[in-house]
Amino acid sequence: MSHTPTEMMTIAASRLLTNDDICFVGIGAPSAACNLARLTHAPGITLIYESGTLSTRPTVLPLSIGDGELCDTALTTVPVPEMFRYWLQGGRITIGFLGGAQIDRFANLNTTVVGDYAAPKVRLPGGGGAPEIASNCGQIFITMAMGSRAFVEKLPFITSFGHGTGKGDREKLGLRTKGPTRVITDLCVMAPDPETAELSVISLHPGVTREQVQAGCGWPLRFAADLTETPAPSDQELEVLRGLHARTRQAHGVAA
Amino acid sequence: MSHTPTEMMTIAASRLLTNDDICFVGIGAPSAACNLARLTHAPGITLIYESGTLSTRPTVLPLSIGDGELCDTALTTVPVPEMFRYWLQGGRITIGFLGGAQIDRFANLNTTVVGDYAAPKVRLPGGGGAPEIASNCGQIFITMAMGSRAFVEKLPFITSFGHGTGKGDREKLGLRTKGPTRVITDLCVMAPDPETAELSVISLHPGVTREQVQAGCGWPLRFAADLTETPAPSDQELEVLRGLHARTRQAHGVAA
Amino acid sequence: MAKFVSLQEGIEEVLRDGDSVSMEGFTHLIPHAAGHEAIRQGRKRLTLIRMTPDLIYDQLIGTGCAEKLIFSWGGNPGVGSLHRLRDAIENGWPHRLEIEEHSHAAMANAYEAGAANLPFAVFRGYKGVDLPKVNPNIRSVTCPYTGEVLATVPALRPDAAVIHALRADREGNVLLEGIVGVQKEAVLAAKRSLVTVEEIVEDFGPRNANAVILPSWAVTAIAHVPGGAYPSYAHGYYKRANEFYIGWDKIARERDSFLSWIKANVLEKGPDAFAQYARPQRQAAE
Amino acid sequence: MAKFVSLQEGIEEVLRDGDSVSMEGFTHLIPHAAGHEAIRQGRKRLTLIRMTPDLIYDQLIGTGCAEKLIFSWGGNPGVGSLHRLRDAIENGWPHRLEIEEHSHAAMANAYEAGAANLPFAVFRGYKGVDLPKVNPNIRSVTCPYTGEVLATVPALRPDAAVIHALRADREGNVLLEGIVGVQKEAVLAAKRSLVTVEEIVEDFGPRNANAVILPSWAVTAIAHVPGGAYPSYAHGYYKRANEFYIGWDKIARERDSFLSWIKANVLEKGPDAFAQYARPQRQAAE
Repeated sequence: MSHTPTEMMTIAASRLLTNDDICFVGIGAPSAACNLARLTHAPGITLIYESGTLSTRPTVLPLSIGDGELCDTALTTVPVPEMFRYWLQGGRITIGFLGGAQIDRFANLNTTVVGDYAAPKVRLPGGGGAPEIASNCGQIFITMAMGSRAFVEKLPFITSFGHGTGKGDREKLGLRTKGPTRVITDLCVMAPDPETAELSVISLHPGVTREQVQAGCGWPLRFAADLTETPAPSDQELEVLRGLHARTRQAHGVAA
Repeated sequence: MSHTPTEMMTIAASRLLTNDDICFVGIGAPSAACNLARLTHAPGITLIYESGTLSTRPTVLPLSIGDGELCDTALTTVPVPEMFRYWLQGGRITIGFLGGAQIDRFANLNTTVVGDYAAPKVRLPGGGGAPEIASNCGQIFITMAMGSRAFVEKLPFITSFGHGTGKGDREKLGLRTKGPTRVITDLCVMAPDPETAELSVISLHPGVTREQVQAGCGWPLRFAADLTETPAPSDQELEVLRGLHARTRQAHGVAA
Repeated sequence: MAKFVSLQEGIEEVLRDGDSVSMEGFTHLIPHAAGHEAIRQGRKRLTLIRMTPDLIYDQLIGTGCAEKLIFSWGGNPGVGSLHRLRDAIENGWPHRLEIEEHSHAAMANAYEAGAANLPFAVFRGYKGVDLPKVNPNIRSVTCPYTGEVLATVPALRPDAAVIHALRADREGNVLLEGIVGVQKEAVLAAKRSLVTVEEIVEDFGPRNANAVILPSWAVTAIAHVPGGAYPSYAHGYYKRANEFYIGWDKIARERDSFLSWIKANVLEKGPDAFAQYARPQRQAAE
Repeated sequence: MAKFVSLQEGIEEVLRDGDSVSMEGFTHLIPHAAGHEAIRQGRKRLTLIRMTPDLIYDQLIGTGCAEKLIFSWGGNPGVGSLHRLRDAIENGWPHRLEIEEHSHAAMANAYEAGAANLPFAVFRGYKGVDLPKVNPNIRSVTCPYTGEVLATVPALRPDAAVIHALRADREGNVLLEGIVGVQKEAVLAAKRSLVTVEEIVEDFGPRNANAVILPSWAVTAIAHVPGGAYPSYAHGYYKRANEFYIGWDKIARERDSFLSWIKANVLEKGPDAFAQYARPQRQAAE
């Protein structure tokens, strides 16, 4: 079966998740990846949404972070202050899954403004849960489609801290969590270099060239010495993902 | 109907409560007084026990602060941290009802130790909820049977703050609540003097003399200029109180 | 004790010009009908507080009710931008909007501190990010035991809280269930509160011993507004109108289409307009 | 994920000599069977943490398991003294007991802070009282906004938490209901946790959307011990044995009668001894 770059991105992200993970899930691509993992190789994975739903098992993807479906299929639902205090800050989440409008080479994210904060060119929605997801989860996976306005040389605003200006910055701030360990895009998968913490491409999706990846990135990209090709989506992965999207469209009555 | 001094104490205390009060209730005499009020002149009174039971309406008196009866008849039951944070510290309680092992002339209470703290003669249970009940409720009622070992010249330990060393001490600590406004005993009712905050007797229970009250108190007692006699228990008050105690004995299978 | 009022009376009593107000609801139970009533009554100079200003605040901002916004995520969930919010921030239309921006963790902790009658909240947050550079209310304290420095935010203590809940009983106690968000904290943190409800029942009947209930004595006023959360939803009553959220993007994108919509759907309507979205719980359970 | 163990295995795995341990339960759901197992296994040098040390800690202290007690109210509720606790403090029997004393508000806040992974808790308390003079862990911070000085206590982060709950499901999720006390906070604040339960069920079935549940991944081990809270109680299962609490006063008053009771009822018995007090929920509802 053929597949779209977005499907490849979601599937590559889903493969990183295991049965033992406790995931704090953002809406959109992260939610699709986490639920795909749950419906394929990681049925025991625990999904948490910031609306307070613990161990939730939605049959369709939520349009918002607080859809009724998330509550109806949850083990239980807690108040939002408890979610942020006991569960996220409590250090019980192994993986935080984030998207973003912009990312830099050290996997810092911007979802706040383009331009000057006081007089923005584009006002984005803001941080929401992301700043503390980025600092309090065991590690962070980021999914974003590539493009030179998204993968930028310098962020106008740091909404969520990744690796700062390089290796050791997290430790200097007293952070004991790993921060971003993978960035899964529609073209490739990146990981911070063990020496510098700068993102480098570790696998190219099938048919994607180094040049295409570089064209979607605003800084000169590094490629890992042992660069591999991302395994193509299996038929089962694609079928389950498409089924999930079809159920979602039907449930919401819209293209979600 | 004749009555015992303890019955008079409970009934005199119950009369101070109104339909509009939100009471934080301690076990023992406070609990009897609050429930008597609820079953007589103040059916709309709101009772709260520190175990987390909000707006509870027990049909028998609890033996402990967390009896199942309190939960079964409550509007709802909240976790103990929430009880102390949102409800008590939140400033929503109009009346805190305390007992104590020892009291001084400024209505400070000791329930911690007799003798030296590090090598006590008698180790009492300790403060429990009392220190913050005393500071966070709108006003405090205290019920205690008199006796010269209970009403003492100087406390070995201040467990709960009343009026400190006199008028103005609460304000100096930044406390905006009234503190103890009534002490209801088996012989009389006391209130802090408006000028000095020292307790003075404002009414004697029927048949009780000034000398009897002084004999039960370790400091030279003041009597209010307009000293009155506490109205004797009505038949209805006594019947309801005795009925409550009878149901309680039957339910617990013991003299509670 | 809470008193029962009409929605119009409730907004008149609880929400005044110049107030700070939290209309909370985390996706679920957003008090849309009450927001419309505030617009109809022409409230001015409000400080709007909300973790996730969504359509309801887009509407209040676009109609000029707001002078300041305290928030942590301002978007149309799953759809995109809030165009009226952006137009106010980017272009000052209909007038300049002051903003105080936080993270979700900060806002949730600030409500919790407000409910607990504390002047500030302490939490592990804001490490390495830029928000503290543009928000002077983000400060720190040092742990008196470990020496660790932790972030602080001022407690939220709004003048008014406005929420939507499932049911009230005849005594004025209020029941919430499902995604309960920060609504209980918002009500307890506020000086005054208005709760709109789907149903008023004689009593709540058998229930979980730990049901999420606001006692009557913690609430100022209650108004019966069936469907009052639409296009948000009420657990067990009706579902989120996702198509409305998606459609809002087009309505709000232009000032004219926004104002026409407000005229037709808010100014020329009353609270009863929401009743068509309500479904009694028995039917909803089918 | 929580694993299912026998009570003996659970105490062996979760509770070690020298540990700090919270056996919590606020009148309701006190883990008596687990306390007995700790005595049988002869745990030593424990730091016992509990808001209301009652019979269970009187027994652990009297049998010499404890080196320190952190608490806020040490009595037999509605009855009087805990004689073994008093004998340890007043006379050093069976050996000296160090104490760290707080108020309930302080302990509740300290558990809450522990569950929230904070190093300390801030609250309005301890004004004008003597406890801060004898407890150096009671300190203060200054609000960075108002300048107000507030009390602090260190967060409680016990090595182990041991609680009793109503039910676990096959996945190891744990359900609490009724007076839930500080048990959830104690488990979340602790490094390791053991939960004894009345029943293990296939799944919890229909329930309130906001039921108090500890997910399997937040619990270390679960042991099925019906009746394990006796003489405390389990909401919907069996009632508090008030007569036992009253009778304990006489048993614990003298060292000899206490030791005889421990020998006959703890050392020579096993977890099964509690089963006689258990009633399945259906019967209890009659």
